[in-house]
Amino acid sequence: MQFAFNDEQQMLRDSVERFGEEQWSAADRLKRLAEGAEGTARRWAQMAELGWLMLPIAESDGGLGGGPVEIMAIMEGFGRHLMTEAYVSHCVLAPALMQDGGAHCTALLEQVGTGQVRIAAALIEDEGFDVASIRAAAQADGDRFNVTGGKAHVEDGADADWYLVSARTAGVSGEREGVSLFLVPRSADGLTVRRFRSVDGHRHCSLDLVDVAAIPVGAIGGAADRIDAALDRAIVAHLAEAVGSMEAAVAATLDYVRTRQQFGAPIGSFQVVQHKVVDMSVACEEARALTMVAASQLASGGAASSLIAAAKVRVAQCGIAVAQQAVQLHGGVGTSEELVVSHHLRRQMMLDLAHGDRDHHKARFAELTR
Amino acid sequence: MQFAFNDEQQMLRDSVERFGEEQWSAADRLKRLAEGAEGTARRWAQMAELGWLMLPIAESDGGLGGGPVEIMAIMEGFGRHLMTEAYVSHCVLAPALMQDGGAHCTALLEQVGTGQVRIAAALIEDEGFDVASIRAAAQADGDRFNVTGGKAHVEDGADADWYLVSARTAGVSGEREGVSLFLVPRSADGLTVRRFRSVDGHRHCSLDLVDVAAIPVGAIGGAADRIDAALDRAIVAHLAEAVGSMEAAVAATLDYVRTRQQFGAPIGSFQVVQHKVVDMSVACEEARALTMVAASQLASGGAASSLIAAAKVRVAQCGIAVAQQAVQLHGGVGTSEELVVSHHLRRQMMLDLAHGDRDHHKARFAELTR
Amino acid sequence: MNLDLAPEDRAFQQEVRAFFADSIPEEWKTTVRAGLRLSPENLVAYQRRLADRGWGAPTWPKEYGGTGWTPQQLHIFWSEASAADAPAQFHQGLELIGPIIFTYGSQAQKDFYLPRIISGEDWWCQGYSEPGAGSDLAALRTRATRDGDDYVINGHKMWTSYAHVADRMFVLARTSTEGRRQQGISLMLVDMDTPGIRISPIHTLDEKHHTNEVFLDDVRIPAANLVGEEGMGWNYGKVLLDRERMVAAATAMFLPQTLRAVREAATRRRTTGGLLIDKPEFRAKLAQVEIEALAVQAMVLRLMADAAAGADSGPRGSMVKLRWSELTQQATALWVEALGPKAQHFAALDEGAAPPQDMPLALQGALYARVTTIYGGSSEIQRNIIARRALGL
Amino acid sequence: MNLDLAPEDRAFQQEVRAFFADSIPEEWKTTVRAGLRLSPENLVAYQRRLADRGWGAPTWPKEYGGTGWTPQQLHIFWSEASAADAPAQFHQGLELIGPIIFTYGSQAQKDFYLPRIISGEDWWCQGYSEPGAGSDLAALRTRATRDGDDYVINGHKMWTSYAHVADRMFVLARTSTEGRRQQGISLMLVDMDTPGIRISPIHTLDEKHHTNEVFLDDVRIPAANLVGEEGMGWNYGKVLLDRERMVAAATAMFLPQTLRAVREAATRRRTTGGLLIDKPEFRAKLAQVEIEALAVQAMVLRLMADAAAGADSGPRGSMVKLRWSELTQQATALWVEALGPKAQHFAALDEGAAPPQDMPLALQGALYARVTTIYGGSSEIQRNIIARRALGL
Repeated sequence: MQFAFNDEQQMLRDSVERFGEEQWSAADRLKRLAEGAEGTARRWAQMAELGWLMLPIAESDGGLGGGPVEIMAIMEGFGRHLMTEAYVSHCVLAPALMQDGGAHCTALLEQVGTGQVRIAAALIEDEGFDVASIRAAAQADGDRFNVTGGKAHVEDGADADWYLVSARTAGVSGEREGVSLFLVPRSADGLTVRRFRSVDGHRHCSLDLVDVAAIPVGAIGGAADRIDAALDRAIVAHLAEAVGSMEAAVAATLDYVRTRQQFGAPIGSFQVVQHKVVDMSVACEEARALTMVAASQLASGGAASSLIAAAKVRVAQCGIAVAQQAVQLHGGVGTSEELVVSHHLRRQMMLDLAHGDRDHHKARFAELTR
Repeated sequence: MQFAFNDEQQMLRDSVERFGEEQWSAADRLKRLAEGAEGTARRWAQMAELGWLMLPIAESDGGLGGGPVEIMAIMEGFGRHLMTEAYVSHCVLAPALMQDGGAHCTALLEQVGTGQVRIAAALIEDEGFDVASIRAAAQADGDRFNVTGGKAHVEDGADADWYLVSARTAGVSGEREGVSLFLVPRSADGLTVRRFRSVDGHRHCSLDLVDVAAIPVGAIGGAADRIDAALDRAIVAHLAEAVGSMEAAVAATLDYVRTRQQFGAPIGSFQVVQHKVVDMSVACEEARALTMVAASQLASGGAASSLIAAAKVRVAQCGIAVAQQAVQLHGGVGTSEELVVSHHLRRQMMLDLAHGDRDHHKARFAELTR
Repeated sequence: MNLDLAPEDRAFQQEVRAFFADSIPEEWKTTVRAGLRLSPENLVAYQRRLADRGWGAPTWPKEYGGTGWTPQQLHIFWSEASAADAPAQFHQGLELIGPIIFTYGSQAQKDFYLPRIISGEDWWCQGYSEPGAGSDLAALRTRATRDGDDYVINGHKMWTSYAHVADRMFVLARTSTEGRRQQGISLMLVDMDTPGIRISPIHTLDEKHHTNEVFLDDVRIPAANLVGEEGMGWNYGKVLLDRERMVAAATAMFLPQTLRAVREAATRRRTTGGLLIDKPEFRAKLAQVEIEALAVQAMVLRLMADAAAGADSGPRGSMVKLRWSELTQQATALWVEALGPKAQHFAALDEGAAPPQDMPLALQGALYARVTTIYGGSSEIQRNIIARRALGL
Repeated sequence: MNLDLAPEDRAFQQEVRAFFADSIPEEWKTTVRAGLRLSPENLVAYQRRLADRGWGAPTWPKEYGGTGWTPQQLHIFWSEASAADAPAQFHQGLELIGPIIFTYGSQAQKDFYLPRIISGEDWWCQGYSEPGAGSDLAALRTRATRDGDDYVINGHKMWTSYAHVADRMFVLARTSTEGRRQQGISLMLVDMDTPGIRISPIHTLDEKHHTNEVFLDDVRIPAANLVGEEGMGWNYGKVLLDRERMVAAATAMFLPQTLRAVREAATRRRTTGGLLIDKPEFRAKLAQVEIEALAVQAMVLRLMADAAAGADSGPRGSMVKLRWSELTQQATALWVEALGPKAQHFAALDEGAAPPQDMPLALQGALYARVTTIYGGSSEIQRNIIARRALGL
């Protein structure tokens, strides 16, 4: 029973930490955000050089086969420094969805690992977060498929080169049978991409597909389990990001309450402030312990989906509460763009929404533990 | 717009206050509780002499026609002094259910007003708090009725002389149509009374009825609205009791934190303790304001049931939170029988359950505001 | 205890309802419901409209151009405004400096400034807070030095809301460094076009420009712009304490606007098992916030009844502030939740695209709501005040 | 990071599971799930059973008759105990005085007392708290005066759990009034049948007799019953700080027992729309507590891993105490809620009648749970400790 990172994981962690300090210092944050897609592209190339991009890709797909714990070591740093690069979407979720998906997938994943190609998962429609609640339809035409439908939200999809689109080859919305997965290039005929940014600096999109030629990934009709399993991996990576962000928000708050004077004393000398910081650090500990257990069990193949759903719920609750309290204890200045705490809050709010919010996963937990 | 009691209401309030101080001083509480039914009977006779028992009975039924605000003036005192006499059940709920119910009702209500007879409402079955969720069946036999079924809980029913039993003359559980109301004497053939006490010193019962001859009250089949309206009156009276109890618990806590020393200072000098007491007093203010609005609107006939449901939910939440915090701030001694705070906690917990708990009324509020 | 409306109040209610029936353009409503301020132009237009009707200053006495309404009438007015999705009036002139001027100002100040506040001609901003002196105003450092018939002001103000659109600013400045820290502070009226004023926006998490830093560098104003006596500025602020309960009350009365927006969003939102509004878990959450909002409305009613009876409301203004600010945070968070995955689409990246219906206002409202437990005395400060004043702890 | 069990641990797990498979009588289970203690007779029977198996002192080193288990093994043992609805062992001898005796006691004390704790022969109670000295032990007033080969103790102890069934009590008493308030306090072992001891029950809100006042009136004990050195008693208590995290961990691991009881009660409870367990609002509430309980289990796992690695766990013991005590309150409250209107039937008033199935234990558990955020360092004190030690505030 061992909670510490091993040496290799620690090295990864340190490497991300250095990168974060150099590239995403709190002082430069607004400049980084203003750079938009260009800055991302530059840093993405650097990440490729560091080997991070191919780390989560399975060895059978030409990657390094890094597991949830290695990804955790990376994502904590993303969280601490609020790095907006879409590592989870492109390097964790897409490769997990495409794992052992055939020659076409392997070829694409090689380009993912080198940073030449970014792939985003288009799974969500108007009805919400459940993977089976989709109506987009894929019509077989010989061994080709044409997909028609709408995807309401594609996480980190604004600058993707390919989309992994879930669509029905059978059944109706709500049924797990008949969900299939397809690859669609951004340039495909019949595909409309509407791009949006969120309050945390991430860049998403929605899709409209009209008879878009699509390449199937994995077995036709049986993708629901594959998608859920891949989402579990993405979710655990996001949990690690949330934990890193929470811990950074607590550290910033501790610094602030130790130095900020009010009524002639540092505000950290007021018992009410102290207890609020205590509750923040208890929340961090809850989130960290749950995330570690989830990552570790996922790594050894023994993680129940209910555990991951539980961790998703609780880490989101803790993360949002911690970030809200960090802003509150900073007072007015906590709401300013200049200080990093409000950025942590916005990221925590958006992390909650990514791949299903608290309520969705709470209901899922209740269902899975029925 | 006037929140204060008028002179007559203030006199009532003062009268109950004196009674409470004499009969239910905190120091004598355990002795009073140990007296059980005998003590209750003695105090009940005193209350009759004071005219309280006939106050809520409609003038058309020979009573004084006191309204929700007068009852509030009384019940706050019951709450402050944690008087266990079942005033709400016998003097508010039963008369409201029986109002204009015919000569038999008027005759019985006269005895209720003089304290000779106590009547309890047997409305609740295994399926919970909804007035229409009943299966007990009343069979017409000429113009007589025989009732068969079970009542899971009769509030303050242990020592009642008569029961007001809801039973179906038509329809199935869940339907409002077909619910009727009957009077059954305690001595009726076929009636089994199982008596229980609750943790707050109240004495309840459950009923089993097998072919019990019963006297109809009000229109056959249409009692659901009558019951809901009567319950609204009982609930508002209980809210006033809860408010009185909360305020007493806060006052006791304030006294305690001002005097109790720890680490060389009164614990009320610690900011965390101060803020907790503040939150208790905010909760009192919420509960008081809501209860006053509910009572006042009920008095002028304009209270929406949704408002009363809302007040029931919120007052219960506030009341339980206040009493729990009162115990917590008293520390170990707060959990002892000797101090009154834990009695407030138990009463608040039981008041929540009386006539439907928080969740029941929250769902009801959602339904009524749909 | 009697909360029924008197017949004359019922008539007044009808009058107000009729006014609001066609006074609020549809395009304002989502902003209003999000608890966000309308654009300055729209707010001024609204103020003019009220002023034309004679209702420009609902809380002021008649002699200064106010309505002279009773608390009961104010409650009716705000209820109807809330129900009509009308915005709150901009309070810095009406509730902050206006009352100080009509209580402590010179006749000339009254004659000049008060009508311009009511008409919407002047937009005021508040120069109180400074870096290091937010809740703790006694730590104020801005200095005003008498120089002949003028004062010369130097200093640095923070969190000056709407300084960028304001015509005038009321400033607390130190005119003496002797005595206790609260003494030697004076209140002055400053035209925003006076040379030496520089405004720098403070960007906030909601991406809406509403507040600023203001640098005062040898800003020279006539000595006649001093309000009341020199060195007494700290005391004049106290007249506002009593008004703050009214501001808290009025603000709390607008909570139902946000809850209506949540209901509408949840009624639009399709989910796997049907509409979100029909899901028992969501209904329970919405009911909880609605119920707490009802409790706050009841608290407001009691506060207004106190005011009507001339009774001391004790700490109940602070309690209302505490509770509505928490609830506005919960309500806007629930609104964002009701939007679902689309709440991640804050702004379109391309021409021609547009974010979904309620966005970004719902999210902006949720982010802005975080400041409501900080400004005007943070929740921690409010609890300190209640502990001290009401509980004697 | 690796939380998988090693093969030898898997074998141990099987062994423990087999032991518990038939060790827990059905009639104990509802009491256990309510977080309430079994009757002393039953607890002693359970302790004997464990002792017979060689598992009487799971947390003690082998040399004192303990199991010498690793933290990993302890975690397995408690997990299995929890899953089997086994009770927690009575901790006053095993976790409080036992470790002090084997750390600071004389050889004679070790030889005599330790085996009797393990076998269940001796039941210990703790004489620390006094009126006015609960969390603040330095305010202690009980005096012990040396008289020849004896000490004579006079004082008044409060909250002495199970003094009414205990054979022995460990007492903190002042042997000197010089120096700082923490100094001059000594730790003594007292037989409960010594003349001069009077026990008076403290009745508590849960109507279960578990705690007492103990009056010591010229209680004469041999000087050999002093533990360690005179005046050092305050320091010996500190050895327990480290063990407290283990007590917190073990207690937290029993939370799932209560949650199972809630599930069962909700599965039995019929409501208008079907079984309570199927109602989405209830499921959401139960899921919330279950999810938080999972988080606490993860915190416990990390605490045990710290212990295994010999790492400093910082304030994590306090954090676990904070969280499980809150959760046990929530879980028992939910249990009461699941009982519905029948939760008002605490006790039958007549012969032959009986309250419903889970009653009164569920309600008693809910009431008893209120004290879990008070005893062993209240939640407020825990937060003070974390603020000071871990956050340096």
